[in-house]
Amino acid sequence: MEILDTYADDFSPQEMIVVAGARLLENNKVVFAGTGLPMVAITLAQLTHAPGIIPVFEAGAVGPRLTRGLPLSVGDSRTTSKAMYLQGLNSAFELAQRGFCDYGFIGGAEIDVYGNLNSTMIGDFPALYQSPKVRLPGSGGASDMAASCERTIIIMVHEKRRFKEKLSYLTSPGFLDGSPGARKRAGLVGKGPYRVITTRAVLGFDNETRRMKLLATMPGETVQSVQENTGFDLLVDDNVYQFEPPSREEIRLVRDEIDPEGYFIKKIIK
Amino acid sequence: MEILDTYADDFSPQEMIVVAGARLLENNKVVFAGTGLPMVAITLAQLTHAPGIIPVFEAGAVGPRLTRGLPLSVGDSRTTSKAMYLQGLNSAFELAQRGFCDYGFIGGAEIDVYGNLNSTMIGDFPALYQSPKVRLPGSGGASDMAASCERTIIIMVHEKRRFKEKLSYLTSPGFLDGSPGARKRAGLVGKGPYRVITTRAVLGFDNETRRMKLLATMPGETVQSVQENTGFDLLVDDNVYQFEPPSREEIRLVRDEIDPEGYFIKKIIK
Amino acid sequence: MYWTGFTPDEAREILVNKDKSKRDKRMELAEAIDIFVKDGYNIGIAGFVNSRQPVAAIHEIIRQGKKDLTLSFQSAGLAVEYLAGAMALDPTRCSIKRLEFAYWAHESFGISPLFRYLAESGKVELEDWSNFNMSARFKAGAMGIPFIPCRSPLGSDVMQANRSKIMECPFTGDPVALLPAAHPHVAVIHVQEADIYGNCKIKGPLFTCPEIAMAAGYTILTCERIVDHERIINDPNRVNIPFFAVDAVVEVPFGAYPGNCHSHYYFDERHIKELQAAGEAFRKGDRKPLENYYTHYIYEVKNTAEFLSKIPYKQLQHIQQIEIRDFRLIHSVSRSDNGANAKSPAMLHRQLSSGR
Amino acid sequence: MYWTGFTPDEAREILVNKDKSKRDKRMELAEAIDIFVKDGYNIGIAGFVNSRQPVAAIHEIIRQGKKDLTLSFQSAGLAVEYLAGAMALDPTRCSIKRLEFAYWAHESFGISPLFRYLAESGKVELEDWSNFNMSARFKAGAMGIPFIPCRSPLGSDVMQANRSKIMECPFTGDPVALLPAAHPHVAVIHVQEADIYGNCKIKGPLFTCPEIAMAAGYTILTCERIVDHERIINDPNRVNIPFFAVDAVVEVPFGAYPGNCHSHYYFDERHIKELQAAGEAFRKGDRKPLENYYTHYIYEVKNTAEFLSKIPYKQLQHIQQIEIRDFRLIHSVSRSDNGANAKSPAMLHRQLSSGR
Repeated sequence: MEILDTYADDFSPQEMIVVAGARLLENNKVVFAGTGLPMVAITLAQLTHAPGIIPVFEAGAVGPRLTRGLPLSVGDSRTTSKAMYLQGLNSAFELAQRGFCDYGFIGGAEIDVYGNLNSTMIGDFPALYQSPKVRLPGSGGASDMAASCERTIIIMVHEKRRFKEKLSYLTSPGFLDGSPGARKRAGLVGKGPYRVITTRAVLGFDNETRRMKLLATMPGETVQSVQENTGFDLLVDDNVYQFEPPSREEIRLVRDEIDPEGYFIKKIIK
Repeated sequence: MEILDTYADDFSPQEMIVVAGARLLENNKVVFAGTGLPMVAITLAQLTHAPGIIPVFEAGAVGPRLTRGLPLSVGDSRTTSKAMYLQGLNSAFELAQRGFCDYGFIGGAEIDVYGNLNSTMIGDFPALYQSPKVRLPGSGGASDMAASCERTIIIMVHEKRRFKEKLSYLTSPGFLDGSPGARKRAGLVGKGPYRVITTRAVLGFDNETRRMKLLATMPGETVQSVQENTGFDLLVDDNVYQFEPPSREEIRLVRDEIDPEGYFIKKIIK
Repeated sequence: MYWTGFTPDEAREILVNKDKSKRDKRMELAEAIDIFVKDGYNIGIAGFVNSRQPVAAIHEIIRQGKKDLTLSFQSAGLAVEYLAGAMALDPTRCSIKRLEFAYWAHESFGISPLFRYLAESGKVELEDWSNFNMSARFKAGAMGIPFIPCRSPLGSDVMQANRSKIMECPFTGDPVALLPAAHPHVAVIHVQEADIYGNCKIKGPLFTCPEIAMAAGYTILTCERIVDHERIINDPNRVNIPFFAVDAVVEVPFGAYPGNCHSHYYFDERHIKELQAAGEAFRKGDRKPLENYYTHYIYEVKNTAEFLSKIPYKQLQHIQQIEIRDFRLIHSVSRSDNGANAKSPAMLHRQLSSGR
Repeated sequence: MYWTGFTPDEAREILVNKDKSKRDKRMELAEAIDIFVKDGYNIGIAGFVNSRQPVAAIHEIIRQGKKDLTLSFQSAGLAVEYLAGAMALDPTRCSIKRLEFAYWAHESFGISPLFRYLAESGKVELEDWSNFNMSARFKAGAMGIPFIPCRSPLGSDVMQANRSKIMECPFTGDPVALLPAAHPHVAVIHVQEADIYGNCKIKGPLFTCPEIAMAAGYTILTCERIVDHERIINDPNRVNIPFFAVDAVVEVPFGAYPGNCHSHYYFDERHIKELQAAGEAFRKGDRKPLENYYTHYIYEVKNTAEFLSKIPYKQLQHIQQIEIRDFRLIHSVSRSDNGANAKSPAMLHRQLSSGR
């Protein structure tokens, strides 16, 4: 079916993430979107195969179509264009807590083998919580999405120092310690992390052990290169495959229409 | 200061209640109003000495002026005229629970010496709760106002069978068992009942014992006649006095302007 | 603890598995009731006393003869009165099993004779709450939390008559009441305007309608009129219930008649009194007027339009006029309507020393 | 348990004793800050990241040199960045003691260099929460309940870093997190429109502004413009904060500048980057740019009008135009904007088998 000149000649790892994120989104699902790349991916999905996606932004907007341009914040004016419901943060998170949100689309600075995320601090917790080595911006709404959306899709820069055996701090719960029923026992609902989309791979989680599993490698990557850049042992799916590169149209939409200023997607200097 | 022809020649006990209720209301206070006579009294107060009263109706309206006519329900369209805030029941009761409501203006079928009210059932509780002798409409918002408004003003028909030593059922808390700090111990806030306005008297509560105390007798009543129509012993204030009868203007406003159809104030057949 | 609607986990699962897409949800009222209202269900009844109650939907529930219903509401009048009358006349045809509620009467129109009949004869299970309690229970359901703290019903006998619990607040040490969330199986709600997807705009007091819609497993929305989607989302801050909390959208003009629907019509006093009188006669032993009422207005008609065609047109016009033209103005208020600065007769201005 | 703002009982007492009348509350910003913001106060900071943050009010707090402040917010950018810069330059002049918060950065504009500086050097007490946690804490405060149940931060380390507690739900048996109410001593909020009494209308996302206003002991409301009371109550369903929850009303056009204020102006990227760069230089050891920034834009000006007069008019006009004229439309979306029925290139329509 596919013809070679469908694919873009050049694209950045960030662009690949956004394209992969968009493709993972099913049409007509409710997607609670964190700031940055998730907003770009949702917009791309709305423009391609999933026009019926219903975005929820934590600041309050439900179901907008981003006709006013890409928001620079999940709370800015552009999130409200054609919104169908527009209250505030409590309302948005309550929708998720009630069960209205199929996917939460989040990121973090560190991730572990069970899909738990850290976006709070690097350093010794709790000993040095009050003067961390590196202080990150904090949870924002990510831990709320992780706790209450039915599934989460996680976007990460794939570096060894970010894929860690042990997080400095667990901000957003994934499968916790990976034991059976760990989420339910902690009082969480939802099925937990669904996919991790990175600059090198698409990963899922093993049904039995809830450990991270390599499903596909990004163009230019191999199973080995992905493992080498991961700080814990990856399971590898029996049917691991090369992820389909971005199409010319996908890249055009991202560069020309969605983020022409390069707020979230850095331009490639040719 | 007063001249005799200020007073109305004839008025009903209900009209007397409404006039007394209106006079008790201070200007610029927030008054959470139950259905019926309290709505008439608030409107009369707005028309006379207290134009700045801020009514709160449990269905959601805050601060209306009843320019569209007397509401027949605390939730009907007429409660919204010139309202300044208009949400729903949760919002109204939360305002009270937070501390925004100076007075709650409520009624009941039975009252005891500590100002507790029954508007649920007559009969043996809890034994016959599921098939009471007389089933009343239920709490509505009265118990909420009693629990959360800073003070309550209670309106009652003054009959011996309604002023009882022991209620069939405690719907709306007053001073509970009258012991020091009983409200606080139960988790309630607010200072509790302030006045009971009846067809025969205006009553308050003793600061020490929290028992009901006769403050004033309505025109035509005496201390003795009030006590005879009360099912428990009343304290009597040292300065007990005759309540000032309704003025012609007060009666005119009630009859001609506020409730000309006699929804809440039955007409006197001359 | 027992749950009388969906449990919190069930209520979530229903949403998780539901098609939440933005799609045309218009259907006939009979179809919506048939699909979403089952015998034994817990029904969340929206509106407040006799205002914006889902009367048309209730008439259809009666025609379809739903049984063993649990009714959850804060304060209701007409909607529950109609169900009570149907049960009073023939409990094998339509019946209420249980009430979770705060108030059942008609305010200025008087008490409910049929509620007294059912309750005093022990024909329905009662669970008393307050208006805030029931509203907060729906709110907890809408928020996706299993319970919500509340001050009422502390100190009252209501605590013995229902499932609320007292705990010591771990932060203040004071007692606080916990109310379990309410997740009715289905909510029936009447509003003024909705689009074909279910996004809706409520005028006047919201009552507890948004919370009931979000808490329930399924929501049937009747509306005075279906309007363009663009009109509804013109001011998204004014959308009170979002489309994905709605399962059926039914256009039913006069859907709250003979009750009040803000901006559309006021109460039809005459008709409400007719129903009241029939109920009172029943309680006193004469079932004929109530039978006649039900035959004539409910069982012999196919739908709301046929019901309305039995009401004199002048009566419908009258209640629209009262609502829209505001003709019963209180003149003194209107004249002096300057808020806190209103002038009133000097004599009445003086501080009345008595009664203070 | 310790309370960092008012306790629930204190918060209630303040309201009980407050003059809640409908009266003209207009005042100058300097006066409002002087009356209602005290050293050592817990300040509820409204807005969200860089949108509708109360920037003008914060500039005035800096000019008045308030110290030992606790800042409570869900996600903030500019408002807290300005306070951090003032403290970084001279902690004896203006200082933050403690943060109760979920996120401090600038989203697309990057991280906060001054937050990193303060946090990594241990100069402020940190209490981490999530956005929902902080919003729900304000909501509990607004509702008059001492705590609120919430699913997050269950399972996370956030529970070790803050005052939330876990309890077993007495109705379901499952664990549930309890968050203590937040009652800041004072809330600072910027909105689009208010009347002289404080009734206000928010356009766009409400963030957590209504809850913060109702939870706080005192509320300072700045607005783009004061409008007629009649205009505000024209649609009372659209009033987001009622007058009696507001203590001061201050008209401050561009009161959220250089942030975004829905319907009025978009971000001023250029100015935000100027502040950012100065902060980053400070973190790396060069305090000069930040000193210059504060001297020029905050300390040398008397009020917001003087601050704005230092911004090129074209820049202000530009951000109004972006906001009002929507000129950065995404054309494909606009073209195909038929909701679920939008057509998109057939090639992309096919189900992509990869990645599923």
